[in-house]
Amino acid sequence: MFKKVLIANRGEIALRVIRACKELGIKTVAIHSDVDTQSLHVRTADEHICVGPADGALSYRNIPNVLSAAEITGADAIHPGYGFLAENAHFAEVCESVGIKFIGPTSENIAAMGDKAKAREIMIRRGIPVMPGSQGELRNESEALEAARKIGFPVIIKASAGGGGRGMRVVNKEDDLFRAFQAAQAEAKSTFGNDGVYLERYFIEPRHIEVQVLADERGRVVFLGERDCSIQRRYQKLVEETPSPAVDERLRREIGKVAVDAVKAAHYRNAGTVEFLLDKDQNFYFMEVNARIQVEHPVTEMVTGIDLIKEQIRIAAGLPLAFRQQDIRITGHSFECRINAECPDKFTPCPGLVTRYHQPGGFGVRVDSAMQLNSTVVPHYDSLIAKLITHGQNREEAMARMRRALDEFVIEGIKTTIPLHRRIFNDAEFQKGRISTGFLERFLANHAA
Amino acid sequence: MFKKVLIANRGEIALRVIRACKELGIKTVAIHSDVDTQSLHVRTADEHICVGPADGALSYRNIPNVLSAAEITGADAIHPGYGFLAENAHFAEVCESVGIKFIGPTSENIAAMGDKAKAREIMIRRGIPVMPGSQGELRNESEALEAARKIGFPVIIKASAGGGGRGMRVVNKEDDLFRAFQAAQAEAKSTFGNDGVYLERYFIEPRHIEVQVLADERGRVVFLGERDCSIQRRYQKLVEETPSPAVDERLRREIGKVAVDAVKAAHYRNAGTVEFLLDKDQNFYFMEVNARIQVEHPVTEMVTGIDLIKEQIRIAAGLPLAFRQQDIRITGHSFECRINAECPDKFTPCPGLVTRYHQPGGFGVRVDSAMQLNSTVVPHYDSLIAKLITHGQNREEAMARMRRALDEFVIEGIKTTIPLHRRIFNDAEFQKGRISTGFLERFLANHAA
Amino acid sequence: MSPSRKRARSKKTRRPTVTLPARAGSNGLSGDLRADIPHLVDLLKRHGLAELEWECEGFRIRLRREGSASPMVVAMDSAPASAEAPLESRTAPAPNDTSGKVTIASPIVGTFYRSPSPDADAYVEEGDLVKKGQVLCIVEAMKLMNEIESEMDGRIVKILAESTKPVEYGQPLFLLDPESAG
Amino acid sequence: MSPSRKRARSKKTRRPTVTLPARAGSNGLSGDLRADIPHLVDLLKRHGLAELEWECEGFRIRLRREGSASPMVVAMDSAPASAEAPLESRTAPAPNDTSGKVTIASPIVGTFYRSPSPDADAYVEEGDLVKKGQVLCIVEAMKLMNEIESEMDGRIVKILAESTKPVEYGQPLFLLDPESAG
Repeated sequence: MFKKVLIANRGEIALRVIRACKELGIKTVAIHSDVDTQSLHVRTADEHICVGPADGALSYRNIPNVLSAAEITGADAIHPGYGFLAENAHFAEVCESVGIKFIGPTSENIAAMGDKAKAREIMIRRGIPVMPGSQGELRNESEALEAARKIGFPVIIKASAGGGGRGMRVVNKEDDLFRAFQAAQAEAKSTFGNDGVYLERYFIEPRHIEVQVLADERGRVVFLGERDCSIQRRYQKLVEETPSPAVDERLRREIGKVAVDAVKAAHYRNAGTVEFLLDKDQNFYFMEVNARIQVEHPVTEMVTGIDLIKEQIRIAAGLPLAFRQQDIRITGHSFECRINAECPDKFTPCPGLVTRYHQPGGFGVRVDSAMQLNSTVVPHYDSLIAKLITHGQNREEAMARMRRALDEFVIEGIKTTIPLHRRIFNDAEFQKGRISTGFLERFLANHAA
Repeated sequence: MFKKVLIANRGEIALRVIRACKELGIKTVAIHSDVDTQSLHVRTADEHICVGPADGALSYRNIPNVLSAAEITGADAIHPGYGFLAENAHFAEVCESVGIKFIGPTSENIAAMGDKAKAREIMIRRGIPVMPGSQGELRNESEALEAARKIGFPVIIKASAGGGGRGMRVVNKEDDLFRAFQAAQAEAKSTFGNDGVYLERYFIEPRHIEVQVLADERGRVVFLGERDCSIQRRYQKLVEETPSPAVDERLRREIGKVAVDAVKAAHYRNAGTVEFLLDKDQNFYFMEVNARIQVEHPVTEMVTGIDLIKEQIRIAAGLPLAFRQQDIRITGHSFECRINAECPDKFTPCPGLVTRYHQPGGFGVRVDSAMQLNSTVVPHYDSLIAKLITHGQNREEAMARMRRALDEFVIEGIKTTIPLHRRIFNDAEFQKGRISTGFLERFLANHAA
Repeated sequence: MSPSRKRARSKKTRRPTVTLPARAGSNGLSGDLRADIPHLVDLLKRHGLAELEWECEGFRIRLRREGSASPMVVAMDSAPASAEAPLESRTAPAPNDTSGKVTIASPIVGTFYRSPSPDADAYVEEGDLVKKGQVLCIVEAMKLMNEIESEMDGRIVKILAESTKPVEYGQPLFLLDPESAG
Repeated sequence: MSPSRKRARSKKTRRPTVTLPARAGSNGLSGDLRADIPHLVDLLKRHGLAELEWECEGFRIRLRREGSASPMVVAMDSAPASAEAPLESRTAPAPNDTSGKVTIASPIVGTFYRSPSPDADAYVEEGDLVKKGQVLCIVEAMKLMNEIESEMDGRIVKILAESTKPVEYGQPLFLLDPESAG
């Protein structure tokens, strides 16, 4: 086992990793920028090293300084958390080359999974269902028609250079395809200066379902159930839960088997997440593999009892998985609310000094946060300041617990997303589990009206 | 289900009950004395009523004021917590007579279990093993000899009016009995003015094992595993855990069956705890039934996932138990540390203003506390200010978690038992599970030396 | 319970509380600050300070001594609204002008009645002169009518609770001016 | 990485930090009001002050003594005495007397060396005059020797880090007096 782990991150995930290390009896080194000197992750670690100024590119992402910090403190492994250097294949490679263990997938894994086209190819070769779409850009209307027929309507035409809904056209039937193709092409050209468009199957109200996997260095792979992360705003997850209200035992086994297959196809190591899109007819399509521990990993921990960070560390230390697929039991239901330092209506970041702070407690409530009284939320980094996680015997209990825990959470001095979470958890559709990736935008529009 | 519950208590247990009510959608009424106006339980409840001055006898134990508070707020049930009116049979009876449901056992249950001789008799009739002892007081040496021979040596002679070790004599063999009897009698007379003594079997290094039971109003009874509460100082529990390191699956079933039997013999209702003494040879003896929810109930919740306060409320509302014995599954291991506002060496209460406060968090950590920054620990009540509870996949993980959570807990301005807990959790014997009711006194003596 | 017991209970629970202006001012203090006052006074005296002012999260306290010989004056500013809210009396906030006046608070929890029965006259009206021992109202608790008597002579300046409404322990019922005892 | 890149890095990361007296100074207060009161009273008495007012994150305390002839009022900066304490350098605390002097801090994380090799002389000694651009030390990081140069002329007043020991980003290495540039 490692003697000393350097945590190349900050905030709640740095504290999360330090806690796991402490419980494993491993010494910890925190790194920090010069605005994070007083941060809880710095105070909680055994040692701490300032690695640069506020700008993350010059501190938390500064590979020479982070590696020097590991060297001068004698750390034998680095946990990257999520974000910053977590999915930087070059960093993982440099760690490997200087003999410091990178706690995560191999640099090859990161590189392969980071290249979405390559990852998609690997999965197609393995026979894993991927998002149906055209093979690259469409040169003309007839290519579009051919692709659309193959995929099946409705389809969506997207600009290759696009984003934010520009250059997109949903097409429900063949008759509308040509006009939509031309319009999308023209809009793409005028907006992005590039008329390249491609085509995908259009899903109405899909769910974002992801499967947590663990793979040890001997290639043994298990999955730990799924997470439903459909509550998103502009691809930013806000609420996650497990099990998904849309996934029954049969589907869980099926999608889990595919996830394990995907991971094996990629020769993937350590913890990872296989993301799927689930349509209304229970068809699921591979989207991507997240080659890191994720923000929402705690909900899986709550229902399995398995500490995913400890498993990451054990796997990286070369230990085989201590359990088999049949040993993993899903008990109860869990939710996570991401509490961001943001105005809850407009989602503008709201840094500042925390003038009052009190965490909720009691049965089935977990708080992962590096906040404390008189903490300053600095504007340089992610606005996630706390994760509020609840567990209950069933979805109703976990939900009721979240409502009362949200009521108990006191954070003053800055604005947070807590009021929005309260509204979501009081929403009748949400309570029934009728959620999709379109839920939040519609919910916000309704509430604004 | 009840519409509104009055919580006839304060501190962490009042907050615990309010949380359960909130999750069940039941309105809450907090009562408080005039020094508890700013307490968290008062702020968290839907309504609050001042019922008297600081002295608990005039406020929290003031039956007319507490019942009037229920009346004027329209509460249809009262949860007594533990302490105060929780085991007051008269109060339970008055509640019943005015049509306010007392959430707990019946007044007859409380009366019967409160009379230790009566409870013992009920158990003996049912064939439940009780603490071997003389039948009442011993009139002379020959009665003492007869009783001691029947029970078997070693025995302990105790003063009927005694306490605190005065008038006690441990006797290892027959030859020493007469002199010890006379000495104990003389000491009892001089100390308490009453020379009545009795005799019990003396156990070397026994464990305090208790079984949590739930009995619904239809008489269905289940048990939820045992708790090991051997870490005590002068009969005050300080650390509790479940499962007990001394209880294997066979013994668990056996002792559980006896506990269920005891509860059935007493026609007991609602939540209760059957306390046993477990000797080194795995023999167990009934001590008493605690007719209330107990301080240490959370460890049972952590390993079963069952919310005991909610079950109390459901049972009181006339609902049948929603699960059978075979549905109850013990998962992992849990510890509780009682954090008291006390000097950790001398155990003198340490009331005062809390000038810094930060709760530990993360996976497997639960805090039940009504403390917050700028809370004042008043000298009028119990010194228990927080319960720190951890859960892990096994004893080692739960213990490691407790160590790191104790390190994270920040309470300043008052002294607490946290430093003592740290030392206990670092003790090799404790870590091996080699504990008994004598552990703490010996531990303290060793550390003082 | 018998009527005789009722009377006994009524006697027993009849404990009108006199709230002095100094105590009324404690409305603006939280428990923690109150705990610190002795500490502050001690500091003032021990170090021979003339004045000590302390402000903390919405509270402000100023202790001032007039020379070494004159008695200590404790002046308290009424606190602004803060998270550490003062005791909320549910129906009647404490009046601001309490100088020299006395608050009669409920000694028990129950329902406040200004008259012995719905069609009877009120025991007292605002402006009435009352004598020590005179019944001012009834607080019903556990089906018992508890008569609350005045502890001193004076004039009822204000009735602070509403008839037929619940009152909690310590809730102000009447403001009485002993100076106007006539 | 090539030697030429090494030199470029050294240039690029050379950013000595100027530490102003205001930043280095600490008034010794913890921000914990209760703990600080005796300290404040002590200050008042020790310096024969008539009045002292301190405000910090919602706290404000004013102490005044009668009988002191001195009309002087000490105003304390409210900024530094907060939970957000100044940057803690791990091995070398900033010296007290820094007026007019400049701290040269490490621009990278690594190991500090005062000489180019174990048997070579140190680049500089305390008391030495140095020129802008002169190499003062090496910080080794990732097996690269990064030369740290002086940003200005002056005299090395103090060497703040120990040779062969690790230094973090921003850690003071030298105290330089530009006035003594000669």
